[in-house]
Amino acid sequence: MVDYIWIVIALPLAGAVFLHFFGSRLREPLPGVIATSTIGLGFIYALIATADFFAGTGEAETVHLFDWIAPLGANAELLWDPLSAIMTLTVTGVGALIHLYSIGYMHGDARYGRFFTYLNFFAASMLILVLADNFGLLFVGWELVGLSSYLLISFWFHKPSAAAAGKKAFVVNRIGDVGFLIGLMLILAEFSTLTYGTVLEEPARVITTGMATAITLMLVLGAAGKSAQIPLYFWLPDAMEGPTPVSALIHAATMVTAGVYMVARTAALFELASFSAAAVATIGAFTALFAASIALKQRDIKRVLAYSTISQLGYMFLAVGTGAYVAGIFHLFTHAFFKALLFLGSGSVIHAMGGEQDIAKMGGLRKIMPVTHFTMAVGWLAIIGIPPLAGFWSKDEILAIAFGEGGWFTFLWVIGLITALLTAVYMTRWMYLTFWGEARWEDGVHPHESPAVMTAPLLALAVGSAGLGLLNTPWPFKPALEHFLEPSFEAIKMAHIPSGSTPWILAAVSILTAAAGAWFAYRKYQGADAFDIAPVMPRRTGVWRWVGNAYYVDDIIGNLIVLPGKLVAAWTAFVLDSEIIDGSVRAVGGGVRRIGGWLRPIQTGFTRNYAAVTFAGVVGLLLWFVTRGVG
Amino acid sequence: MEVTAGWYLALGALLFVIGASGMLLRRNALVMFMSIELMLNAVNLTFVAIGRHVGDLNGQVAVFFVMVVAAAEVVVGLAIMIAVFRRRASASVDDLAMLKG
Amino acid sequence: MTEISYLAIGPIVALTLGVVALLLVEVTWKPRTVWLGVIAGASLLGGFVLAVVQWIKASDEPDIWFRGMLALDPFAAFGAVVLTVLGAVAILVAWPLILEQGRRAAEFMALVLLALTGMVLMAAAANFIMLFLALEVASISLYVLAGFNRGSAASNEASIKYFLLGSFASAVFLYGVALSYAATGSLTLHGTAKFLADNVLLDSAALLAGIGLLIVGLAFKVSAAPFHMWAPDVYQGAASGVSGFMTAGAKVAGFAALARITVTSYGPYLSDWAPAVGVIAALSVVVGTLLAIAQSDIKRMLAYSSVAHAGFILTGLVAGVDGVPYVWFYVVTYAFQVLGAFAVVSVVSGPAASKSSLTDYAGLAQRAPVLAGSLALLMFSMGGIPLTAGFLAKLYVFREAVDAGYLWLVVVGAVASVAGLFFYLRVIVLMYMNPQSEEAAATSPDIRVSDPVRVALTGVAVVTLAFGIVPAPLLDVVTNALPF
Amino acid sequence: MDLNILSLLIWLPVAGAAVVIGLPRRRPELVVPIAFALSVLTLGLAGFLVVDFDSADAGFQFVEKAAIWSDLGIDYHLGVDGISVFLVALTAFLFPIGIVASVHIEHRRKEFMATLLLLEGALIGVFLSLDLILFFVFFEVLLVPMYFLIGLWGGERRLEAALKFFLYTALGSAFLLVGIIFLSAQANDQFGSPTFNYLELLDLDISRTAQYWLFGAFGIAFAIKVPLFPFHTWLPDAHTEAPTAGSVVLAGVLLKMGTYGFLRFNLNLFPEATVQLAGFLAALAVVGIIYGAAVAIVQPDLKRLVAYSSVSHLGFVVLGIFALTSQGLSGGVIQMVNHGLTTGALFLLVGMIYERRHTRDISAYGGLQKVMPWFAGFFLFTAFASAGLPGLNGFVGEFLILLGSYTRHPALTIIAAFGVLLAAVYLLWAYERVFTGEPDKEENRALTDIGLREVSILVPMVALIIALGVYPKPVLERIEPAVERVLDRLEERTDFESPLRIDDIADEEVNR
Repeated sequence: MVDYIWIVIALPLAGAVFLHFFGSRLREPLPGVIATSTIGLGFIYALIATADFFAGTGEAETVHLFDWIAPLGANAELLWDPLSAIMTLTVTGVGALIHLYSIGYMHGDARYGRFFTYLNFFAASMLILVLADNFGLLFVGWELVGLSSYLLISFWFHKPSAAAAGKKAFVVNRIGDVGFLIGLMLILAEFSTLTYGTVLEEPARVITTGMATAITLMLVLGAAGKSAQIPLYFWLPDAMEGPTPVSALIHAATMVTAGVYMVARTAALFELASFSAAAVATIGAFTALFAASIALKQRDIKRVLAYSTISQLGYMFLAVGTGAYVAGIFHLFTHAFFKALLFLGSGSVIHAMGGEQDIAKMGGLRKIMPVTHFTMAVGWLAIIGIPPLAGFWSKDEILAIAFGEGGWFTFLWVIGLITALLTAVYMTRWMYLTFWGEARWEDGVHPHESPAVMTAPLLALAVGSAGLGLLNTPWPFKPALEHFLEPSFEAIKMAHIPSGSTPWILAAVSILTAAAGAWFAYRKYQGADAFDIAPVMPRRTGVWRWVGNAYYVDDIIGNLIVLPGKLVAAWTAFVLDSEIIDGSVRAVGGGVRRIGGWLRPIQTGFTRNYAAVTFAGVVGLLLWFVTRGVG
Repeated sequence: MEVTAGWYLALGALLFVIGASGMLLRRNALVMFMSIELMLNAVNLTFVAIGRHVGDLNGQVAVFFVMVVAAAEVVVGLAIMIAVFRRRASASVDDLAMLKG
Repeated sequence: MTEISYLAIGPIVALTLGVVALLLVEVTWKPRTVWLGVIAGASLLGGFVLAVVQWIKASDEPDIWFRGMLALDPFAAFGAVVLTVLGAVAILVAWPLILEQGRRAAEFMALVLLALTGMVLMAAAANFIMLFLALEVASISLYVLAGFNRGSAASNEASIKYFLLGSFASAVFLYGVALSYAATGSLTLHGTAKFLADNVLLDSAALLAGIGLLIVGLAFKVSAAPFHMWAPDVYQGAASGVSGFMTAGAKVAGFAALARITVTSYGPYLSDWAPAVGVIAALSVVVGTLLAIAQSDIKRMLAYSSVAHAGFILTGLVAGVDGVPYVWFYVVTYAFQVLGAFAVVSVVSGPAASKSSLTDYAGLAQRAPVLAGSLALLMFSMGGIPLTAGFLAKLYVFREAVDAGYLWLVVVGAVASVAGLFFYLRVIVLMYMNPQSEEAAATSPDIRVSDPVRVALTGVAVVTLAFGIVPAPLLDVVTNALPF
Repeated sequence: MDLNILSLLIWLPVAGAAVVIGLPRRRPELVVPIAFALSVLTLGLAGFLVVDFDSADAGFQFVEKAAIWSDLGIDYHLGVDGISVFLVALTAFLFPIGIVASVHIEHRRKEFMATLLLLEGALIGVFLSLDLILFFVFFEVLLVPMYFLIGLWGGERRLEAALKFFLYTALGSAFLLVGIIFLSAQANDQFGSPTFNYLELLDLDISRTAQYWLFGAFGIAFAIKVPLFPFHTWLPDAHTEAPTAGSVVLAGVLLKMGTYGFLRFNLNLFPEATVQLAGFLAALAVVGIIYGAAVAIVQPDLKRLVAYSSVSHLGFVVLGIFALTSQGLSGGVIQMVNHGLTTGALFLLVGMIYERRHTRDISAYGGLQKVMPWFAGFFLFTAFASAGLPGLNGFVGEFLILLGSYTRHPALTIIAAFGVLLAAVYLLWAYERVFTGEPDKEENRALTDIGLREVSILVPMVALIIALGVYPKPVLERIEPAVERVLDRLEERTDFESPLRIDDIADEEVNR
């Protein structure tokens, strides 16, 4: 089974290739069906292959496919261990549901087939990423998901904003990739190979703490790019220009978690570099808070979720940075479900509202879209952390471990808790403005419940969001996930939930916090009237103005980095290059001609001048010879 | 004071330089040509002096060849000058500067 | 050893007979011009055959005849071979011009043959006075040829400038002979060499001054800077039909003489004269190139380029006797190229014209593809592009100069040759890439290439390409064509 | 080997040029098929060469040797090793494509095709020559067809561009020639006979000072050809003004003569100077990487943009070469091939759009993806290949180069890594401006998508781009022995020790 694990990648890849050539000729649901079934089959295959791990008898295996860049130790080799297995299951599982959903969502799009080509291609790329057995192949997947992300964000390329958002996503990701690349350079320089087996097995025998810190910080930069963390988070909100299933699959459930996965995968290095680990945790915590605060005042139904995703990814960073790898992966896993659910739900809403995305112009959809509303409510409770839904377990585990670590991490725990409060506020606001209260629709909008092909995945995801938290609870089962993942983190000293009563107290505190936030937001927006959207508008004063405009980060980047960069480039091109460098070249050429021109007047045409020059030559030559002869 | 070969050589050199100076300073083509003749004769003087000094007849014989050549040059030179200055009032070479640059 | 060798003077006699025959036949029978051409051709053929016989018979020993006057060595024989062929090509090239001369055709060809006689003698002379005579025979004939187009003011001006400055240079050369004679007491080349080999001069000032003046005299003939001032004016003023011959012949004969005297007589003083030759070479290359770039008339451009080429050839001479074969290689191939280039000029601008503006060549590739193709090939060769004789020639002289320790000179030469490409390419750009404007195409006359010129051009092109790819035949010959 | 395959590779196209020129004027329809057939035949030979090439042999194979200009020790001496074999293959691959891309040329078609074939022969000759003068001859003589290609069939400012190209590169070659002559003079001193034989010259003992000078003389020629910053300004002009096939060949193969020259001659002949100057060259390369990319970002002209991207990409190649590590060198070699494919394809694409709209101005376009989806797809694909997307060929080279260079030039390589970022910026920004949005200009709305002929020349390139990206092993394993040999030589001749040697790594693995 494991020997042929490449089939999991090959299935969606084959789907992508097939659909690339024939997708446009097939009638409508067919491309979607093909794409969904390739990834669905992949899920089933992965599930079977994981069976040994479930049973606790499996061992990590590597599968050598073929030599790729052998001199770097970067070959087409796959690693099948619990960590990659759970990632594969998440990607294929959630992916399959989102594929299914897209069959309905993309209905009627002119490039229906192409959309599934890209979606399948994304799935294949993401699977390469998670199944890679060396940093080279990891980087391949890393970049290919970036490519798919680019293609899917700017899927509606005729919208300039979509095209620009796609480019922004790719370029910002590339900034992180440069860091990643530098990290890889360091790894190769130290270990002479990129294979996990060599690098991650007791790295301390090869490298110092300093080097480990350098390597990991560079990797963190890459991870921050992909997982939209400070300072490279700002591409993700714009990425919402893509079709909603894309936002759900790539920009919530899977691709953006690649950074978390990478940190977890390289845990051995982070273990050596406590500074980097703390940096990851700190970045995560601050990003969580920062993004949550922005989400408070967003009006776009998907942008709220985008910032929410950034915020939740921050939690995952906090987790892996704290050393709570299982908790991080756990949150990644649950988040994939409830965030995909929320996105797909908002897609359902957008679909219903005829493309409207402004939550200020929604409201009252509860009755019209009961299924959507119900599933959204599940997602809402999951994300704000109400037990026993999934989000509570995973988030709380992270917070509890951070608290337990003490010191600086206690401070991060405080931030995490504040973020939880804000999460409750903005998600409740989101729910309220979308589904509850009075309808504030614009004229001509006739919402309706979405077709079954869309609501079925919603229900499936809702089930997951509600129940999957139990996978890693202390009761009624043993912490199954931790047990499951153990082989992947065998050599790693992991942080654990503090023992005794502390976890219970902490859980109570966070439940109370969430409830308080939800209650506050509910009260605040209860008064929001039909057609009066004033209360839901971001207030244009003081700090809210900053928050409402996402702290003007895009403007700051535009004016402080992009614009000066363009100016420098323009100066280089049109002054330095064409005037100074090429100018010198032309000056040399022109100079030679000019000297020729200057010399011409010497040739006066007067015979006597010619004789004089000749005579001067004679004298010069005589001087040379006579001085040599005498001397 | 005895007139040694050195004096003849010096005189030859002086005459040669005078001829060359004439070439550089005079603008009449005929005079310039006469300057060249002077240079050739300066060389002749040198030849004779050296031939005499080293006791070699060749130096003296050379003079005859040079004189013949000079005569041939005169013939051709005058013909060219006549061709050139036939339609001109002056024989100044400075008027001939059409080709330059 | 007997003093008389008919073989030693064979080519000269053949050429001289041609001169006499031409003049006599012209005044007695007044035949059609083509018969005069046949006579000239026969004379050249005779000279050529005898020169080949000389080559075959010439031994590796010094073989001097007529009481030290003439050498019968491979060097002289090769010079005669090259010059007779060159003369034949020159007459082919000038044939349209000759036809225009009517009654003066015989006179014209006689002057060409006479000039050749002098040139052949220059390569063979073993005595300084003989060399001087040869130089004067060649020069005086060329003075007349330069002014042959009596109706043209430019031709007149060229003639008188050439005459005055040439005579001046001859006088300087002669004074050099006198000084050398003063120092060594010998007027023969071998006598000089023997004296210098047997005696150590306490004060070599007179000798070196003599060498310097000799070099000046010959540098003038080959138009090396700074003794080149006459060349552009003369080559431009003279009819295009003869400019090529003047350039080519003067270069071959001048370098033959220069190589012979420097190597045969003054070989031991290599370290004294070679640096001076190097400076002249560098100056020629630089000045010729820079001024050629600034020209808008192709004849002047070719004249300045010939100054640059004189510099390149001199670059080979700094290596002394080792460089002589490559000086030969360069000068021979260059002579044919420049002859061919002027042939094209004479077709495009008319054989008697003095001016040949570069703009006349715009779109030549369409009007006359053969001419344009030949000229392009010649330009590439002169520019030193590989697979042409010009490249190998440069390679050889550069290599010799580097071996002799003149790296700086080679660097100057290499860079200048790139700058030189600028003006060679400009001709090609005009011919191929600047289509002629409509009205210019309407007004410009059709270009007809007469058969003799076509034959000559083909020959030149073949030589340029053949020796650029397979230089071995020529190299085998020139490596044996050393002066003794 | 009875068949002189290397000679055939050189002379078949040259003979083909003669055949094409000799075709009767009244049968113009024969020109393209015959030229194409000949170039395909050459490609077949090259393919045979690659297959028949023994990847275990680090030395030169298929060697042919005959004295031609024997008086100076100049031989007709050909051979191929793992470094040159793929450059030959690349050359043979690009020419049929260039020919098909040029079928629309009416003006002097015969001459055009003959010029292309001549160029092909000369280019292959450059990569196969084992005699320095022979190398120089091919190196220099191919300026002529290229010059005509630009000057006769180029764009508006073609004359200026052609002249600049010719003179600039000829200036470099002048130094090269002096260097070669000087080298042979040294050989004459040491061996007693003149030689230009590369293999013999390897045994030469050259003083350190002389090595510096020679490195400089060779280096200037190659730096101009590459082109290395700051000698690059001829390139945008030449590329922009050349006809499509010219640009493809220029970018695809001609520039590689520079990098190939560095690798073949500078590294092997002047080891001490190489070790000392590697940092300097690498610095220039890195400046070129960033600089070329920065300038490309703001180019308003699509072809110039691609041209400057070449400056940037070739910087990577040079960086890899002067990393003096096995990975860097392998990456450099494979990146030469990659750049030939991707940039060649980009120039083809720009040519296709230029044929339709007769402008290369980016601002004249917009929204083309809607009217020309196939074209847009090919363009985007190639752009990503050029930007070094993993899975495509460009990545393999860049990855090897960056990772291989770090150990020797850490700071420089880190800076160079930002070139990867900038590549994404200029390519995607250009794509955004040309292809996305609505086609709001009237002229653009009527454009037709690319046809069968155009697709059929792009498909082989795309196939190779993917193949080399996914499975570069056949290439890498042939390059590696040759590259190892270069490093062996460097280590043997100097006290330099290359980090990251494959053998060392293997030993380490065994020891563990």
